[in-house]
Amino acid sequence: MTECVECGADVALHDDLEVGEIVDCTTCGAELEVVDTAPPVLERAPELEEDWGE
Amino acid sequence: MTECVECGADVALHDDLEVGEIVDCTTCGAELEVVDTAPPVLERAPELEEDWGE
Amino acid sequence: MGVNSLDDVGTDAETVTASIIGGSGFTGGELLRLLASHPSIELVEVTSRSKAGKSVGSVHPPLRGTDLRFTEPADLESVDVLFAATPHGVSMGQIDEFFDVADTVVDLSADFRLEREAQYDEWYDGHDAPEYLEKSEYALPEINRENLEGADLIAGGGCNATATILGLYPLFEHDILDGDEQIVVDVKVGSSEGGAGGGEASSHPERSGVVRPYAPTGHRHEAEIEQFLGTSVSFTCHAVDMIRGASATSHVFPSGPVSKGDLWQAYRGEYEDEPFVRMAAGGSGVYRYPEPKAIAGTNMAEVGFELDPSNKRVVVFSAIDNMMKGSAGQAVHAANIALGLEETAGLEFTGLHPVGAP
Amino acid sequence: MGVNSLDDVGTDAETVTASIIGGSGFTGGELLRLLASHPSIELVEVTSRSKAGKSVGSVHPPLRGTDLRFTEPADLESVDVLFAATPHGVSMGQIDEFFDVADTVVDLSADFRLEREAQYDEWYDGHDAPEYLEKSEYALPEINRENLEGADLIAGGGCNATATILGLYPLFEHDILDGDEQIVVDVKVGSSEGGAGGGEASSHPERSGVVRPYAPTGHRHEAEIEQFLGTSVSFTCHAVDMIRGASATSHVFPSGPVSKGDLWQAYRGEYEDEPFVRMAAGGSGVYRYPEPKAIAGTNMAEVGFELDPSNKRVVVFSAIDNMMKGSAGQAVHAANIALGLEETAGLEFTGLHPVGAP
Amino acid sequence: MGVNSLDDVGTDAETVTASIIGGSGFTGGELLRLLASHPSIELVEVTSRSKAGKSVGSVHPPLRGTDLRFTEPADLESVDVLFAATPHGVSMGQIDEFFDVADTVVDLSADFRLEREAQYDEWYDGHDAPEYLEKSEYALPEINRENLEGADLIAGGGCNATATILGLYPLFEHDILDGDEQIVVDVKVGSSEGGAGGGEASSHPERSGVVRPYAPTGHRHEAEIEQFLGTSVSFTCHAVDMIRGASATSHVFPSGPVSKGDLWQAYRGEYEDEPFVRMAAGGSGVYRYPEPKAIAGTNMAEVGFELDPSNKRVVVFSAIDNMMKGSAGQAVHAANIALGLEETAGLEFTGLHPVGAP
Amino acid sequence: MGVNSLDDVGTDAETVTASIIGGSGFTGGELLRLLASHPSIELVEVTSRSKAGKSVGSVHPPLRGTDLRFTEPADLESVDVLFAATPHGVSMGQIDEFFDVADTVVDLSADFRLEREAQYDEWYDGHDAPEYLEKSEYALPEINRENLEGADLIAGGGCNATATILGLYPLFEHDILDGDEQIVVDVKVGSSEGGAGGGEASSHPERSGVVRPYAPTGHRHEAEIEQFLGTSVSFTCHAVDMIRGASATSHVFPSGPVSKGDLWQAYRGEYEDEPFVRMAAGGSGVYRYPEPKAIAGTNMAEVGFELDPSNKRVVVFSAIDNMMKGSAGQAVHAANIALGLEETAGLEFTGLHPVGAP
Ligand SMILES: NC(=O)c1ccc[n+]([C@@H]2O[C@H](COP(=O)([O-])OP(=O)(O)OC[C@H]3O[C@@H](n4cnc5c(N)ncnc54)[C@H](OP(=O)(O)O)[C@@H]3O)[C@@H](O)[C@H]2O)c1
Ligand SMILES: NC(=O)c1ccc[n+]([C@@H]2O[C@H](COP(=O)([O-])OP(=O)(O)OC[C@H]3O[C@@H](n4cnc5c(N)ncnc54)[C@H](OP(=O)(O)O)[C@@H]3O)[C@@H](O)[C@H]2O)c1
Ligand SMILES: NC(=O)c1ccc[n+]([C@@H]2O[C@H](COP(=O)([O-])OP(=O)(O)OC[C@H]3O[C@@H](n4cnc5c(N)ncnc54)[C@H](OP(=O)(O)O)[C@@H]3O)[C@@H](O)[C@H]2O)c1
Ligand SMILES: NC(=O)c1ccc[n+]([C@@H]2O[C@H](COP(=O)([O-])OP(=O)(O)OC[C@H]3O[C@@H](n4cnc5c(N)ncnc54)[C@H](OP(=O)(O)O)[C@@H]3O)[C@@H](O)[C@H]2O)c1
Ligand SMILES: [Zn+2]
Ligand SMILES: [Zn+2]
Repeated sequence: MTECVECGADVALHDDLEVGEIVDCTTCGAELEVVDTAPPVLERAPELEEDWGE
Repeated sequence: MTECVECGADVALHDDLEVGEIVDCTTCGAELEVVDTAPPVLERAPELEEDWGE
Repeated sequence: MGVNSLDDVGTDAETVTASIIGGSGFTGGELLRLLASHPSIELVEVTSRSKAGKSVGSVHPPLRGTDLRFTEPADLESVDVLFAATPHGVSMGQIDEFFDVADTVVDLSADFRLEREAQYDEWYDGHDAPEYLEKSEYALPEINRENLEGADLIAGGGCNATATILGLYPLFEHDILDGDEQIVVDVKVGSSEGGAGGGEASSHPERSGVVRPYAPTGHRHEAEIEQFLGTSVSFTCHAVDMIRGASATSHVFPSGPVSKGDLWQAYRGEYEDEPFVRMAAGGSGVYRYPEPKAIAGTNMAEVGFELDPSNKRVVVFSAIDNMMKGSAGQAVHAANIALGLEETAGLEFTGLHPVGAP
Repeated sequence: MGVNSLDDVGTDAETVTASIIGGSGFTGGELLRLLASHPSIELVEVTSRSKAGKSVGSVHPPLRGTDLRFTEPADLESVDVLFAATPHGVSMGQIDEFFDVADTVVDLSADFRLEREAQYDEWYDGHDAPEYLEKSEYALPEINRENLEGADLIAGGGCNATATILGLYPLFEHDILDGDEQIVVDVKVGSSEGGAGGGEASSHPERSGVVRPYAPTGHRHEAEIEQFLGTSVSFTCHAVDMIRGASATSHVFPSGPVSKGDLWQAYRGEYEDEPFVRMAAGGSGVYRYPEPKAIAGTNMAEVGFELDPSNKRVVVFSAIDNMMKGSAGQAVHAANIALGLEETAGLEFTGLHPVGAP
Repeated sequence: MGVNSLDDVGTDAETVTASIIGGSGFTGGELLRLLASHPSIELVEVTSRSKAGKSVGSVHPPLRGTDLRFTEPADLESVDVLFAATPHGVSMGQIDEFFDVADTVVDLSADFRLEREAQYDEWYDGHDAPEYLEKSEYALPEINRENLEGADLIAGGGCNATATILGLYPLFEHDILDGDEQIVVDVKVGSSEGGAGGGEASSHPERSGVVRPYAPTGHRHEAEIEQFLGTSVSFTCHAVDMIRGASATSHVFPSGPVSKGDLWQAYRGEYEDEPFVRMAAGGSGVYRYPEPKAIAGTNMAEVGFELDPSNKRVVVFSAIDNMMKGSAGQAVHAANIALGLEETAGLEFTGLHPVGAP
Repeated sequence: MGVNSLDDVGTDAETVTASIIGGSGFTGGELLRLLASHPSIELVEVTSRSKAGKSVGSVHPPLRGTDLRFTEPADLESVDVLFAATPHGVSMGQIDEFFDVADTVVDLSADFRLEREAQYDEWYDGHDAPEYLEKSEYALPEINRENLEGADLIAGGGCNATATILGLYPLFEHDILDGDEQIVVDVKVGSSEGGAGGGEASSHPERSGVVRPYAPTGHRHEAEIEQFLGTSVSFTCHAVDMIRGASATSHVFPSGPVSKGDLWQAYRGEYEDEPFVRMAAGGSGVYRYPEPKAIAGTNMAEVGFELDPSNKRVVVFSAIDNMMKGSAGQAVHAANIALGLEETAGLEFTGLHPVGAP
């Protein structure tokens, strides 16, 4: 279990995690990038600037 | 004015027509391919088989 | 404040005067909108018993800001043409009073659509003024234009009947059908067909998102359709989630072979010169066949078809706005013809894209 | 935080394990929802190539908070039963790999619905694995229950075909129709039938409020219907403004006289003991005939009829939720039977009232 | 024919018996649905004066096929718990009779939500049975769980109040707000909030597609909100085009600096262990913040927020299904607690995707 | 066949010629509709790169039957006025070419709305042609009429900004607000705001029935609002289930006492003589406050308010059709003024009742 950098909730991760993989936090939905695997370290993934169709 | 091969209505065409151009008939909507320009000859354009999302 | 088009209408010598009975209802509201901006008609009075004294904008919000107010039917002054948008049964009981008010009466109800009293006995609850039946003219110009000129009593067609007749008429005129064939007409309609009344079945929570069979058999519009096509049809109506619109899908089985060319000839032959009928039968893009969204708010009918060779079937699609081509627009169109005005006057709005459940 | 039903599923000895291919799509999402709370099935993996690594709740919001994540199809472990909810053509190309993963395969696409390769040549673009066609069983228990027990390859029915077959089947079984009659099937469907893909025609501004003929003739589901009813039908589909739901109105013309009693006998005879078919044919209140709102979100089919004596016609209405009885629910129902589980397990949700465009 | 879940409910020793007053209405129908499949509650009677004698399925179509019929309120037998889903004013006048029928009463109306008679004088038209006010417990477990255990009289919260309170409560509990700040609550609600009655404003043609201010100021739910948050709020409601759902957007301006981390701590602190509250505050995909579609048909509330540093504002979003978390579901949840049953019993449905105007 | 209004447009001496860039999009389609029936403007060309050669009716079905076809932007001939309805960023890169084609350019994008390059650095991604910023005039006549006369470069306002500014402007002009107050603007918008593009979030199944926070904070239209009102606003947008319409609810807290009389004076003072602003603030009936349905398809804005004395709050409602007053209609209105034409020319359509999700 690793903590989400956005909301602090535990993020369940699978075993064969790879660096660079993107997972989302199931609590807050934030997209997190795996920057290390042993132990797992997560960073906020770069956000796609969304066009809200303005 | 040229006749639509689908519905028989007159199709208004612009002057600088080119062979291979696709125009649609404003009466029936059929897509027509310009196969000759002097005088203009129109043929039914090959239809894209539509996936109706079945 | 506001584009008070109603107040701007001129009153020059050539103007025809008109009043509306039942202007607080849905089709009466459409008549109001159309006549208020009609170039040759001056709208004089609009009645509502329940809203008498209130401004028309309090009921029909797009007309907010105009000074016109509903009056009582009893207070109607003389005008050139009187439009009645009242429930079935009202006009037949008051037709003499209507003619006291105006020389030309256009009635949107079913009261004068059928030719014979016996039809009213069969399909409705009889008739109070059968002597008017043979004098009245069906309002649909595409099938009755010549008789509308100078007509005194005009009977607006039923909305579902209008959609159906416009779809099938060319097949009969061009001998693709002769009346002995099986004809299935499957209609989908919006909620404004029910009028402004309300009621549990038409409440928003119950009526939203439906595909609800209503009038699965025995719909009264069958009588009109039979009268004009000369054959009975197997007719079923479904309520769907839109406000305006009647869409008829007619499945027919011609006895002889039919090509697309034959069909185009029949439909173009009938409708090419019609200002308010448009074809849509295939083509490309999102909108390929007739559909209510494409004509919402307008007096246009869309008609189209597809051939099903493996079943020897022709499927005919026709779509109208029940509030326009299906009632108020058709009535104004017919009145224009009857009164010798420009046929398309007041009916030029071309419609919106995109538009939602119209 | 949240009722994490997915995490709560037990793993006792009797549990069957299952995985889903295509879990980011619409029918795959329904399978996910159903299997996650199925009392006897343990959901192991759910694939999506485009969303691999993401939590299932990021795509299907009601599942937010559950820890399950999409995996790649290539990483599938062995399970007891594999559900495929992929577009037409995928399963036929990978069926051997599917059987490497599981002994029982339930495919929701059209790939194994038809019996003969020739049908795929006629209606689709041929078949990659015709040797499986005779081994597969059509998933609709109401017409194929006995063959589903112990089946290895199950082909989920088409949604429009399911609605149509359920409506017409009793008329054939009880000799009210014999296959020589004209049959018109007029279908109205919701936007989830198109899958999660999107595209201009299914964008909200263009798709809202429509009554849009699509597949006016030549719809591929005709092949399935013909296969099971033994006769061709004149079939036309319309898109209407709802998300879930397929509603078929079948207009049939029996050659002999038919009474309401005959019809009730036929329908009650077929469906009285069926857990997922319900009759609605008249009655009172707002909901009198089958309609999608009444069964939205459930695995129930509603079937009903009306008699049109003047046209010697029977109108049959049938309504299903295309995502449930029309695909994922039917698949789970069939899997329950094939695997010897309780037939209705995981399918008990009774639906909501009121509910909007479901 | 049909999954008659109502008839299958067991009657073992541990079962609690329950009846419903007002079962033909919208929230009463939801109670009916929930209790009929509740594992530990046996539904005994459901009243409707206007539909007495009719089967419950004639009003609530998903229940078609069940044998239960509406009875008269006067005929209620003794049960363990009585649910009242009647309009405001009914329960306060009959509360003694209700307690004759059952030891535990759960009332969904506003009649017992406020603590003091003076509040009813200010916000409603006074109170008939003020002596019960201090005995009643507000049904929302997230803010009142401890007091619900063993409660005799439970007052279901208002739907808009529930959405608002759930959104703002953590900010007060975690001292991000202290009650002196400006709070704007802008609510969007579906048409089922108005109940089954109907009426012109809620007719389908008039109510479809609206963004209609109703109760622009002075909404009665302000009283409840103020009672539980200890501060008044600037509250405005809009009707929008959905059937189920209440969505509150609360705009607040904390006096001190606030980080996203602070907010997550506050919200996770309050709701992490709550079975029926789920967070949604950003993330990716189509559904990023709370919205009614994501929880339609379920007892789940979604709560989330966004920070607006340039305006020193926190925007809080909260979404519930007014028929569930906003009324019937909340009532069952509270009853489960009061009666010592499993807290989530009968409330496990996780919702649908995709789903339309729910 | 068809009322080919486009073909009928006269070409007398007084006519102004116009072309449209981006005519296959939503606002470009509206421009097309408006200009095609504009009494003093002759539409010459309409561009679309993706649909060049196709008839305009193949994209915009109400225009079916007209002979006009899309052309390539590169082929534009000289005209008097050029309308650009292209995505943000296109016009700023091609503005010199635009002025080669026409002396007057009306741009509907955000490219020339703001006054200073720094604003584009802050809110957008900078600007390619900052030298034009001080020459351009904001198209909203209610706040900028005098500067529009003879203007060469006109920048159409943002739809949400237009709704907000129209609602709040009178409060600033009449010193009810001075810019130091908290202002919360809660906006609800239809799906046509997103343009014709499509995409998963705007697919019908995902977009129907939503109340979906989008742009919860930091919406780019804040820049325009701040520029014209001289104060920042707390702005949040929600997608709701309609196609056309932007409805802004502004919650403001004047520092001094305000009466309804003061408010009426402020609003009537500003808007009494405006042809395209209408007040709605209370009254009776179904439609009491501004709402999009009341003005759908028209260039009218509705503005109204309610007083909340207990919270010292004024709630302001404003509603426009984003495709008309919020873009194409506003652009034509401004062009009419700039070119010295009748101000309301081409914009007289009064709207429909009833109408669905417009
Ligand atoms: N809705 C459609 O799509 C459609 C299409 C084709 C034809 N029609 C026909 O058009 C007619 C009107 O339909 P609608 O949908 O507009 O109905 P509606 O909305 O119910 O309106 C009926 C109008 O008639 C008035 N009215 C009722 N009884 C009256 C009486 N005894 N004397 C005078 N006025 C009376 C009502 O106002 P007060 O009660 O306030 O006086 C109201 O203004 C019907 O005959 C209908 O069959 C309707
Ligand atoms: N929608 C209905 O109402 C309905 C009813 C009856 C039957 N069906 C049938 O059910 C099937 C699924 O329909 P749907 O509506 O759920 O479609 P959908 O929403 O488009 O979903 C398709 C799913 O398949 C996956 N997928 C696509 N190509 C794949 C491949 N080559 N290998 C592995 N996975 C692949 C997609 O995910 P990734 O691309 O991320 O892997 C996605 O999860 C279709 O065959 C359809 O005809 C649908
Ligand atoms: N709708 C919501 O979203 C919502 C949310 C929270 C709270 N509530 C509250 O829940 C209550 C019910 O709301 P609703 O929307 O379900 O209303 P509804 O649909 O109008 O139903 C009211 C029910 O009460 C019955 N009833 C009315 N007067 C009665 C009386 N004097 N004695 C006995 N039964 C009577 C009615 O049936 P008969 O007339 O046939 O007996 C009907 O079954 C209201 O107090 C409402 O404020 C509603
Ligand atoms: N939708 C609204 O409610 C609204 C309101 C106010 C302002 N606006 C603004 O109005 C503008 C248009 O919006 P919309 O909603 O109409 O967008 P849209 O539906 O996406 O249409 C964009 C149009 O521009 C054309 N186009 C795109 N890139 C182009 C390029 N590089 N050169 C020439 N033509 C190009 C497209 O056609 P081809 O790609 O085929 O050439 C299409 O016709 C935007 O700037 C938007 O912000 C929109
Ligand atoms: Zn997180
Ligand atoms: Zn043609």
